[in-house]
Amino acid sequence: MITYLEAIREAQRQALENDPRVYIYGQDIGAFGGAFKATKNLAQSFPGRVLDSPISEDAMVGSAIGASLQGMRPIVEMQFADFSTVGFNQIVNQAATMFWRTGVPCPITIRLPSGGTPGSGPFHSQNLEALYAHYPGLILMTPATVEDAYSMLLEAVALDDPVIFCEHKYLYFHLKAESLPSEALPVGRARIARAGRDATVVTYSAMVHEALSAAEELSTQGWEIEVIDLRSIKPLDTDTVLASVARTGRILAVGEAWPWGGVTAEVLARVATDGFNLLDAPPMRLNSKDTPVPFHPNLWGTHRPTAQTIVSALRDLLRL
Amino acid sequence: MITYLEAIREAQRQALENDPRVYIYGQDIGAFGGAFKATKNLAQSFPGRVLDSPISEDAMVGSAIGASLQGMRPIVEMQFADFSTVGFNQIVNQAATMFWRTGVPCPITIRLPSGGTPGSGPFHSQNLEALYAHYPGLILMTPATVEDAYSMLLEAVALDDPVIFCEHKYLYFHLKAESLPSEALPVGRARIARAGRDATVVTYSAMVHEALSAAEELSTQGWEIEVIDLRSIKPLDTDTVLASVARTGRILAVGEAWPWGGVTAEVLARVATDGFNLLDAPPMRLNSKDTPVPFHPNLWGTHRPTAQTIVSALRDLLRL
Amino acid sequence: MLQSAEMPRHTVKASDFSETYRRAFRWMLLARTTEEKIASVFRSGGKITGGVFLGKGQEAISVATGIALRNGDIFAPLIRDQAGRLAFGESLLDCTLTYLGARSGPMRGRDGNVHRGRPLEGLLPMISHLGAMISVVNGMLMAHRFQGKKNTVGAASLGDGATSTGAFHESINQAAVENLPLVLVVTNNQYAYSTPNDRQFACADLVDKAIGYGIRGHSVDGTDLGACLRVIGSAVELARQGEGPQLVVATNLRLVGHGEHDDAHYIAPHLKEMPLGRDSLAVAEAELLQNAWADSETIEGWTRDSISQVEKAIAHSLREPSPDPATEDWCALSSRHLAEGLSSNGSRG
Amino acid sequence: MLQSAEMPRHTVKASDFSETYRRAFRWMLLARTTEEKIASVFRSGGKITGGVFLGKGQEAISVATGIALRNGDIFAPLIRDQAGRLAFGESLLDCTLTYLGARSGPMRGRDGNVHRGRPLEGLLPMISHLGAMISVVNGMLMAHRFQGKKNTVGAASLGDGATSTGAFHESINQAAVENLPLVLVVTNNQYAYSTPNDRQFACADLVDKAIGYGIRGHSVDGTDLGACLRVIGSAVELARQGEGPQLVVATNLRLVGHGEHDDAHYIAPHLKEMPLGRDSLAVAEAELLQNAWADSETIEGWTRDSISQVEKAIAHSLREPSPDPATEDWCALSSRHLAEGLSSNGSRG
Ligand SMILES: Cc1ncc(C[n+]2csc(CCOP(=O)(O)OP(=O)(O)O)c2C)c(N)n1
Ligand SMILES: Cc1ncc(C[n+]2csc(CCOP(=O)(O)OP(=O)(O)O)c2C)c(N)n1
Ligand SMILES: [Mg+2]
Ligand SMILES: [Mg+2]
Repeated sequence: MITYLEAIREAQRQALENDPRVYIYGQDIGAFGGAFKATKNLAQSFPGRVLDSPISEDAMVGSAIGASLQGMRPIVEMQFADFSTVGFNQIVNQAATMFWRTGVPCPITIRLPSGGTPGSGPFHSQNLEALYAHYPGLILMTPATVEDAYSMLLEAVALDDPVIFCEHKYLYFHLKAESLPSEALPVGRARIARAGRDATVVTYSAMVHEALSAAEELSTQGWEIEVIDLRSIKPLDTDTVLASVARTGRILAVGEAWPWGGVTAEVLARVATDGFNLLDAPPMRLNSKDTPVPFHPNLWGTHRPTAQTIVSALRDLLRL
Repeated sequence: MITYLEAIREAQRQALENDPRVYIYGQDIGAFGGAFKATKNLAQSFPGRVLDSPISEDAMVGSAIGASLQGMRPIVEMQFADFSTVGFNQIVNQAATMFWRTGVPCPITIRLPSGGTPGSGPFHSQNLEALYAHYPGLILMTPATVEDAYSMLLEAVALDDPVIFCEHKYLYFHLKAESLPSEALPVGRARIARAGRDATVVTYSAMVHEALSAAEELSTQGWEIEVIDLRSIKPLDTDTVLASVARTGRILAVGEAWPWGGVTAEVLARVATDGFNLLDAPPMRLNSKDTPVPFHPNLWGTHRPTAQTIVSALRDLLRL
Repeated sequence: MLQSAEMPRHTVKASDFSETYRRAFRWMLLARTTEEKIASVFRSGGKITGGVFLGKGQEAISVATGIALRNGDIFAPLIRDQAGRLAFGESLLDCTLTYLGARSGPMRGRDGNVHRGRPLEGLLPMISHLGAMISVVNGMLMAHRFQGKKNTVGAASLGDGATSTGAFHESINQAAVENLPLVLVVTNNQYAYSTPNDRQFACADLVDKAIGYGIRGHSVDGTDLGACLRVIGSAVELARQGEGPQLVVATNLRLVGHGEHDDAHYIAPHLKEMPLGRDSLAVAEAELLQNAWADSETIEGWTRDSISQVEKAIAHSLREPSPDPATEDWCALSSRHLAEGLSSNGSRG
Repeated sequence: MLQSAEMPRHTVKASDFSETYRRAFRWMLLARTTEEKIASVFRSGGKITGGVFLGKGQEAISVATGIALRNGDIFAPLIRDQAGRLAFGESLLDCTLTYLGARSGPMRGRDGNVHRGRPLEGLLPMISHLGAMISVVNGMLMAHRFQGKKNTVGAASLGDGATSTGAFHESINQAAVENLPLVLVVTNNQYAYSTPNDRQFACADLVDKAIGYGIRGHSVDGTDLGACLRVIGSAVELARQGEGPQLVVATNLRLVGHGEHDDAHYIAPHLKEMPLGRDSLAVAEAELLQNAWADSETIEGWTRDSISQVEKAIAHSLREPSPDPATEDWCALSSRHLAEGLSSNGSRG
């Protein structure tokens, strides 16, 4: 069995092994192996290619951009996604605009340990995919499975564009697979995580598993819910979403991020504009509450969507 | 006649005059009066209360937060909205979370000279309202008129919460009014900028004027387009939007920002979820292109929506 | 409790150094006792979620900061400042209620552990982003200046690692330009999480940074309480007298893991043998005895007293109710009428 | 053109100082002539949109940076580096095509004026956010190290104002920790836009910052070409030999507005009378004559040559087509198949 976190480590090991242009840069990722151990033993196996950085997110990203212009393939680990706000400018203004301005690609991968876990609080739980997706020039990967964590990270490194890789901390240890895949869907293609008939849930990252539990529960009552795992939220696979809605006529978009804007708004806007006539009922969305992510597990459990709130939203949707 | 820019200056003068807690902080805003002259003569009239800052956006915002906790009402001027990315962390993680964490309000106003003008290029043209609106704890004002620039800025300073005030540079000198208002709609209420019958355009800031021109043109052909100026995009006045859609049955959301996410996605998602049955046709949206904002006027004019592209989108919408 | 009874908050500086030393020592003792208890509750499982970050070894520099401040001053502690918090006037209950996630704590379960604070009482609740609190202190001091409040001081704590942040630089420069009474206390405990100094900075001594900002720098042995009291005391005094920002760099060693999840195996053994590797609490106790400022019986009494205070605070806190999501106010704005989606239970913006 | 013919790019350092001085002077002259022409085209209206930011007075320090670099080195110029760009090897046409918004320029109308560059040739296209280019240079130097490329140097320009940015701090510290061959040339021209030094920093001299990073600092009179050539030359040499980052601080005065829209009325008159207020081009010309390194006839010839080059470049650029939105590729990704909305003409994401 291999965990989501181990898959990320394994992808990095592969990348280092197969491509001499790859190096990893981040706080405490060298001998220590990273705050979550995503780079455990990699510094030892690849001397000089897994480098501890100072606590300087802006310079971390800036230097990765420079190295990429000179032909390297840096992976930057943010200790937590939340700290990328201090490296924000380099990501959105330097990396994201480089190819368009100069014609020279900027192949960097920025790993963001994202999302909430109990007791992590407002500054170690954030889901920032919508921020980065808003900017032109970035690719946003949001793997929900062990297999995708592995294969998408390898693809992120191989791509010529800057990739924001949102890996979910809640899945690090919980989620396990038998083995790592040798094939994968191409980036930009969503996955039907569960086929259904009565309604479509479109989601990504950790919420895929909440949606699957919800679908499981409803199936005991005769409802067949289709669950779509977007895999990457930019590009966002509108075609797969629309094809599903064509089958089910109903859609609920679920995201762990805050309610204003974000993935659920983008999904519903696309479905409403391009798939209006496929809808048998008003589309719905479910996000976290519009407050910072709370520290206390009691509050945290209510702040984000869960299988239960998804079930209840789906009941509403099916009733409409 | 008074311009949009003069209205902003006048509001700041009023705020300084009426409230000893107000001060203004930003680069070159003192004796020099600011890059756009939004604070011209204010340092002279209010000695010691209009302070030049070092080129330190993070510390500018951080210090304003601190001062607000001690009872002041700081206004921070970013020289361009684009540079707020370097003060991003203090805005979204310190200011936006303060009240929720501590119960102590954080009344700061951050002025973002926003939006494109010809020749300003990728780093002096950005519309960042969607970024800030995604975070809980912030109020996002996007005035489209001289009157709103004035009255909403005064309200921003009076409010107990952090306000991101997106003033549009394209309107600074072009837009004029006879006089300043003594009354205004409350914050959070949208305005029907032009009443109509056949379709609703929902927009904000400089795009309101493009939409009005488009409506003007279509009215010569017998179409009556309702134009809604959101005024603030968070809170976003869904009620006014839905009431309009109830009348027209058709909606086009227009924004100058990038296409992934943003105001148009949020507006359409709300209309689709809460106003689905009001719609006679699929909703539509129009944004800028998904690239950085180009420098050359030829490109710039095509990158953002204009009266012409709005007209053509509306023709499509009316045909549906 | 000792805090309110025997040791009034923000006592005016005792003319008698030994008296100050004793007071400081007692806060250190209380801090250590508190943190040991917190750690043991954490290890026993189930009661404390989230990280537990301790200040073991850093009590001397921390308490010296807290004790040098007085009513009306500002303090922005970081993760290793239990001693300084107590000396500044934070109640022990604020600490235990927050760690235990009680609804009645100052953060009401919304944030936890070291993130607590009370801004209206001058105690800032840290956000996690390192370096971000300093400019907030600057702004509070600017407000004091606008308001004609004189002779206040703001102190901010920082680690060696946090000196690499852009926020550190912008805010110390801002304080220098505005000539603010900021005392920035950098504790160089040789590591930032697992990262040693030589991967963090390249100057010979962090205090060398002061000259580049045109401010005064002070060095101090962070394991020596007496030195900390004197150096921080005079830095605070200089700031109070209008001499502008003061940078204090204390040298010591982190005697625990970065957090309680970390066994700190990476700490170079030779550092533990060096003078900087001493435990400031043990050093202070020895000093007390040697100078006959306290005898061992007195110290034992203080220890018993600390334990009893901590036990009481923990017991009280354990009985307090947790936050209840159903009655929680999910509103991030003070202007409630402008908040979105309050009634819709998260189902839209 | 002079650039390719008489002055090969990245000429190996002339052993003869007077020869280097002459070369440098000619680049300065060409830069000044270019900028004067750009300004006049701008003032005549209609041809140049956006800001025009000139380097008048800063040619000496800028050219000294460009000329000290050689093939394989990196240069990150800022807004006042026309002279350094030319000396580094940027063609005059890259400048004029960009200012005139030609489709055939390196930025293809997507960005303008001083934002041009060619990263594959080591010339970085600046983004506006001050301080942001330094760490990019660091990364390019780290790449050289990974790739075993030896003895390359990266230079970045900065103003006094930009030293207040967090990006400056993080990147100079990063270069120090990695011991990178970075030469950071800070031109203290007394103002950042309208903001004088005393509202920007409080240290006696910006070069004092070097010690706080553990790197070498150098001061130079930015109005004296000879001094600039020597000081930058030796800083670059030190970096090349593995001595780590070098901070050079040049002192001068901005002799124009911040941009051509700015009359710079705020510049304190007494500064103009001080030695730092001298025009480095005039000083260099006087020096050439005094040392008999060139006579006035030769200089006149150079001037005529500069004018003719500039006229040609402008004339050529004016004839070049503007970008055409219809044929423009609205795709921000190099991986086209992953771009969204390419066919939908902006009507959705
Ligand atoms: C901007 C930012 N980046 C990364 C982190 C993650 N982080 C938390 S504590 C820490 C180490 C801090 O080291 P130091 O400043 O020396 O303080 P110490 O823990 O030694 O007291 C790191 C990297 C953070 N909190 N903020
Ligand atoms: C982060 C950031 N904030 C603000 C600006 C706006 N701005 C552009 S140039 C400038 C002044 C720069 O002064 P200095 O660094 O001294 O360079 P100089 O113009 O004197 O050469 C300012 C404030 C910017 N470009 N970047
Ligand atoms: Mg440390
Ligand atoms: Mg300057």
